[in-house]
Amino acid sequence: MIEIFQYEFMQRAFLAGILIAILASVSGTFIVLKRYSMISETLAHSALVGVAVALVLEYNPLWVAVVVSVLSAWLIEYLRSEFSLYSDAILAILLSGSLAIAVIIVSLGGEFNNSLFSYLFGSILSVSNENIMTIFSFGIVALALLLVFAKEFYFIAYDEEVAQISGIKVKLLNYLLVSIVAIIIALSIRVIGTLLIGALMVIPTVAALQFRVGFLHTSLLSMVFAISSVILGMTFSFYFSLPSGATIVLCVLSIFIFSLIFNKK
Amino acid sequence: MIEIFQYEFMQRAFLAGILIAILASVSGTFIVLKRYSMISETLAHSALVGVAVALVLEYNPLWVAVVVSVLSAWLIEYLRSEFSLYSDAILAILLSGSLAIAVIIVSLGGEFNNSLFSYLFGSILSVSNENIMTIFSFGIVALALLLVFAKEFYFIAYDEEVAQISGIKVKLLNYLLVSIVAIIIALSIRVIGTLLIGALMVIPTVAALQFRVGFLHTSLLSMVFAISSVILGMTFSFYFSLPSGATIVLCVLSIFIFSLIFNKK
Amino acid sequence: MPLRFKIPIFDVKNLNFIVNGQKILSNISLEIFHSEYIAIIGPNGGGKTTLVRMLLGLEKPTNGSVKIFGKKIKNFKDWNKIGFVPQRAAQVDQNFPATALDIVKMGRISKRKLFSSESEEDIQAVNDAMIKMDILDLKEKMVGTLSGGQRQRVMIARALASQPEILILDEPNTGVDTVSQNRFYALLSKLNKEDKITIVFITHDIGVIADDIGRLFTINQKATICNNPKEALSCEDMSALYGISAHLVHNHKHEH
Amino acid sequence: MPLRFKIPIFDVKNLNFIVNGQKILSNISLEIFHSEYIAIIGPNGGGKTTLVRMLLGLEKPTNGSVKIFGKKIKNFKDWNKIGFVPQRAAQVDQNFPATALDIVKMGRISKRKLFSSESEEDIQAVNDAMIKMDILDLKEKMVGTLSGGQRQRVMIARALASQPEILILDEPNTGVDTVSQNRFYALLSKLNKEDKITIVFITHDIGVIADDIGRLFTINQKATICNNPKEALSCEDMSALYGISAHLVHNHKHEH
Amino acid sequence: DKKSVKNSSKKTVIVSTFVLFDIAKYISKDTFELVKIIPNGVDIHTYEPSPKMMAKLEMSDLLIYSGAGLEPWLSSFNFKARAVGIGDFIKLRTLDKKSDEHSHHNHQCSHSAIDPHFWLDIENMKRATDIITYEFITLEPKNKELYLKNRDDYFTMLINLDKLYKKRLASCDLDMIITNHNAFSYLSSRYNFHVKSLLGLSPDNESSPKDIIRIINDVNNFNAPVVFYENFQSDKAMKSLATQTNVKIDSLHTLGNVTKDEANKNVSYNDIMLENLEKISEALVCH
Ligand SMILES: Nc1ncnc2c1ncn2[C@@H]1O[C@H](COP(=O)(O)OP(=O)(O)OP(=O)(O)O)[C@@H](O)[C@H]1O
Ligand SMILES: Nc1ncnc2c1ncn2[C@@H]1O[C@H](COP(=O)(O)OP(=O)(O)OP(=O)(O)O)[C@@H](O)[C@H]1O
Ligand SMILES: [Mg+2]
Ligand SMILES: [Mg+2]
Ligand SMILES: [Zn+2]
Repeated sequence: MIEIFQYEFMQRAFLAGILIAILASVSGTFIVLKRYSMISETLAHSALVGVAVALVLEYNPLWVAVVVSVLSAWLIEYLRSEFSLYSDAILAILLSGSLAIAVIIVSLGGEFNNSLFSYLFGSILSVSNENIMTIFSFGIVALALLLVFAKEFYFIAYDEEVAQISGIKVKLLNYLLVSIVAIIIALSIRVIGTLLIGALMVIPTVAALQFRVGFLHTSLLSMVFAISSVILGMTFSFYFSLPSGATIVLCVLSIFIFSLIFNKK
Repeated sequence: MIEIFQYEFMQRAFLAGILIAILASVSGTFIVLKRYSMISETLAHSALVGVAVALVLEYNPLWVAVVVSVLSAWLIEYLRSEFSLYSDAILAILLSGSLAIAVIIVSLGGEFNNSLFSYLFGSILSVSNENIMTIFSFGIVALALLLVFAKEFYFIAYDEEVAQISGIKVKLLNYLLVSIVAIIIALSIRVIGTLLIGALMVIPTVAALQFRVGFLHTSLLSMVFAISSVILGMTFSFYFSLPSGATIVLCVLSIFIFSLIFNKK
Repeated sequence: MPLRFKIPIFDVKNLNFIVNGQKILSNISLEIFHSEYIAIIGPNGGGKTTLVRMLLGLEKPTNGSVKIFGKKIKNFKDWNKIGFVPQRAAQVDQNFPATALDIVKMGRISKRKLFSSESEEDIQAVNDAMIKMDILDLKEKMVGTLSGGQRQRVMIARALASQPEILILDEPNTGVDTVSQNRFYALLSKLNKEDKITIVFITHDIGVIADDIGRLFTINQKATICNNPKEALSCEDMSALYGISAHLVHNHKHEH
Repeated sequence: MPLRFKIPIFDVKNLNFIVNGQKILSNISLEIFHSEYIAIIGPNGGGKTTLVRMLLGLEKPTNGSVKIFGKKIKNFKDWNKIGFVPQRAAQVDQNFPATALDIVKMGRISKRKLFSSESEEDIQAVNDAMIKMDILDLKEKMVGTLSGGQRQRVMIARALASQPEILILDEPNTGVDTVSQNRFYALLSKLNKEDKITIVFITHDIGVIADDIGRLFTINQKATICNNPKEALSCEDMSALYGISAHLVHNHKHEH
Repeated sequence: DKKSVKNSSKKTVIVSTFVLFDIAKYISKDTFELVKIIPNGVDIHTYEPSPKMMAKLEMSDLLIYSGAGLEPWLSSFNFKARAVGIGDFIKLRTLDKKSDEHSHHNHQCSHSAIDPHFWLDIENMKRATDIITYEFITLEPKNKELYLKNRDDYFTMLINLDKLYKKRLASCDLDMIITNHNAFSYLSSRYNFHVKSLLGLSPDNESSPKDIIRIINDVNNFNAPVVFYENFQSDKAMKSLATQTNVKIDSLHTLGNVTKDEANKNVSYNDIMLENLEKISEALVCH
């Protein structure tokens, strides 16, 4: 086997990277269309509130972070749908709010043995088998839900009111979508870091949108872009000794730039 | 004089806070309307690239950060106007891209004596007279430009093409606006932190929008909200020993929640 | 006469809608029955769109009740019996990744059972709808690049593809060219007469369809219901509605 | 005859527009002169909007040239002579903080000198425009809450407020109620006749204004220019344009 | 009553970090109102002060801080009283690339690679103790004797600590320890061992595959018994390394700050350094 696969941590990194690339790109299409592109930033900061709470109460930070992220995602969806605010503004507001609350909890609760912010930085190279199992078992469920309701999500992204009149359970599906995304993000940040999950959700989709093809092809393209960036990025980072996450992001960024130039009219 | 003003640092903090509240809320109205709500997050991360470059080349981090932020803002505007991408997606992409580049510079350029990220955290309590002078002298110019071209910015936010046909220099003004915003952000993050500047740009405006009044009143309301949050937040943080930045954010957040409830139909 | 003819499809009682102290709709009561063809007219801001949105539960009335098939809106489930083309249907985000075909296919989504894929029937219905609106050649075009009128036709085709029993159209053909408009009016008339589809049609172009429609609602805060549309279109009534002297039917210059 | 009458306001030569290998506009040449009233018609997707956008430099032609007042578009500076109502003008973000008055005032912004505030003249022009479009009572309403037709009227008022020499309207009155439409047609005719304003008007409602207009351009990929509109509106020409038998002028049912 | 009068007449001295607090407390005993800015259990890299703390700072008679970029929230503060940045008075180490550093001569340049953890070197500690003692004497000359005596005691402690380190680390099988970040260059250069670190000094560095392979190879080649992460930093990367290589994982104390538990137990600089010594000697397999 070639050198790159002779290390177990590299095998795990490839596996986890591809899993997350699939999950992120499939959910990312809807996220971008709903103007939720920054949701991973916001939910990452909400997760910090969860971590802070967990540290104060001495719970398991991961699961509290997942719960707080999902609650925050519901709040985002609630504000968007009930008050018809700009979705990007809601994300900005919740990001600031979460961070402020986290900072205040830290200042009141004191005592952490761990930098709160280190929670936001994962490394795809230190993924454990356990991590992969968690992502895999959740990922299958998430992917199944995303695919079964893909057409509905698509219709909703296109026009919520018409979708509702057509008998689609818009509210339920909206909450379902943000919940899935929140769980994907909360599970991923500790494993691969906010940077990577955010980039894999948004950039492949935006790159695919440049080709101006229908929905199905856009989704497929975006998945192809995400997976190839992971593979290319990991390979480059291996042979040129670069940080893996950042290298993957640069790869997906290059694909994006290429898509822009290629499709410039 | 009351206790809170007996300390010079509190006087400086109030002064700087109110200055930045005015600047942020006036520019924030256009930022929110152009769906650039997350621009402070993105530009803060672009500033990190500047800081990393400055540290490697041994330049002054502040000014390199300002330059890189402005360049990044131009890139955002270029991508939005030339490729008509979603503005929130562009911000997400540039945020990821900047962070990845910063991480790679750090990994290639060797060592930094402290967390690069500490650049993103300022404290309004340690503002120096020099900081205030910088903000003030730049702020006057920025404010003057924003007010002179307010109507034009407003028209452009409403409909770019029609504004252009009406003889408004849309391109020039768009670049001017993002440049002003980029400089405000780059100067502010080191002084008061990304958290605070981001919150003061977006939340007061969104709160003001809930009142559904015309442009002038929306701008005024948003300024009132921003300034009062600074004053309230500083006061609370003083008497309850809370971190000032986070407390100000919680205040402006409360005003936002109040606006939502008050205007719920 | 079967029983369903007795239960009105829409049953509106004493509907009021007040926003910021301003009365938008005032004490509206009306019933719409199966296989009726109803036109709604009224001046801009008269409340036509608001009324239709309330019929569909998209807006909550200040007071009064709306029933669909005898059920309260929140208990109504059979939404796929209803096809709706909203007034602002053609507002499409330029970047949205959808071809005209993708959009028309959306009309079938709610018909589809979970896990089942596209059936022959789906494909047939989509195709028929596209032929009816004459947009087969736009199939593969991205909606973002369509002209205003082309887009409007795609939206109507989406509603037709769902093969609804009730078709609710809020000025669907604004911006559609004259020839296509006439064809569309003929199509509506045919759907109503042959397929017994109930049609609720908001339009300003009442003159053209006066022969086809069964009843006419004029909405200007209050509702007036005319069972004989031609009669209602006399100048006297219209001037009351629009506030000035109006010639609705005979308002076009023409040569003979 | 003053010199300005000799230089065409718009001078289009051999304009072609090709997207993705598809010809949208093919070899269009035309001139528009001062104080003309020109109507542009054509089927949906014919290229009317595209042509107008090229006249205004919003879209770049694949080849061919457009001159305004004898200047290339990029050298043209006097934009505030032009009032434009785009086809999708009424697409307004629900949250945008603007009253109807705010929008109409936008028409004055480019007239204003740097640092100067609102003049008497500005206020007068805004008021006049609102009266003309009959929207004075909507002054303080947020555009997001206006009805479709009300909003369209606000957009037209914004263009009128700028007191342009040239008014370019891309289906501005779709969704405007019948009575207001007729009033609007009369207004256009008056602006053209009395104030010598040049008007370029894309519409599907050609029958109604046939008497007012000077020349008619029919655009369906290629352009046909008729100097005598009434003549052009015979069935033969139209059927060539729309591809089927068409009655443009006399297509409305009516009673006599 | 008498006590409270005496209390209020005490001058206030503010210190920023745990180590400075340890020195100042020992030297001054109870002669100053001594305040530590960074609360126990907070990561010094992400701390934000409250107005009350800044008020204390502004009203204080003396401020002693580390410098070298550890207190960004002080960076532009206008001090009224005297403020002493210890980092300005001692030779700070600069690091090259990540991984092995060593050989580097001690010059103080403005290069970005300054290692701020100067307190991990006993000589620097002596220097800091001297500076603090001198400042205290200037502030309260009447206690000069007391301060000098306390300083000598503290010196003795430091010297003993130094001897103990030298003795315990004299003969070891290995000459390197493996850590997450390289925060221990002061220790390693003084006691002649190497620090192989996954990442550089900066806590937000990200590793490349080669970094990991390098460390895995080091662990395997040298049979390292344990890998370290620093307290207050994420243990995730090292945990993953430890499972891959089947070695123990432990934390090393950078003394940037202490947790509340440690503070309650009144742990001192000496205690922590001794604990670190145990861990290091185990990692180096010393006899
Ligand atoms: N950027 C583009 N990419 C692809 N096709 C385009 C683009 N712009 C315009 N078209 C195509 O050009 C044709 C003409 O469009 P245009 O909007 O000019 O039509 P129109 O005459 O204004 O029609 P309508 O009466 O419906 O407004 C349409 O078929 C449209 O799909
Ligand atoms: N949410 C709201 N807030 C304030 N006013 C509203 C709101 N919704 C509707 N209105 C007002 O109600 C009136 C009726 O609007 P509606 O859209 O129903 O008119 P319409 O009859 O459909 O007109 P058009 O022919 O122009 O489409 C308008 O004056 C509008 O301003
Ligand atoms: Mg309407
Ligand atoms: Mg058009
Ligand atoms: Zn440190």
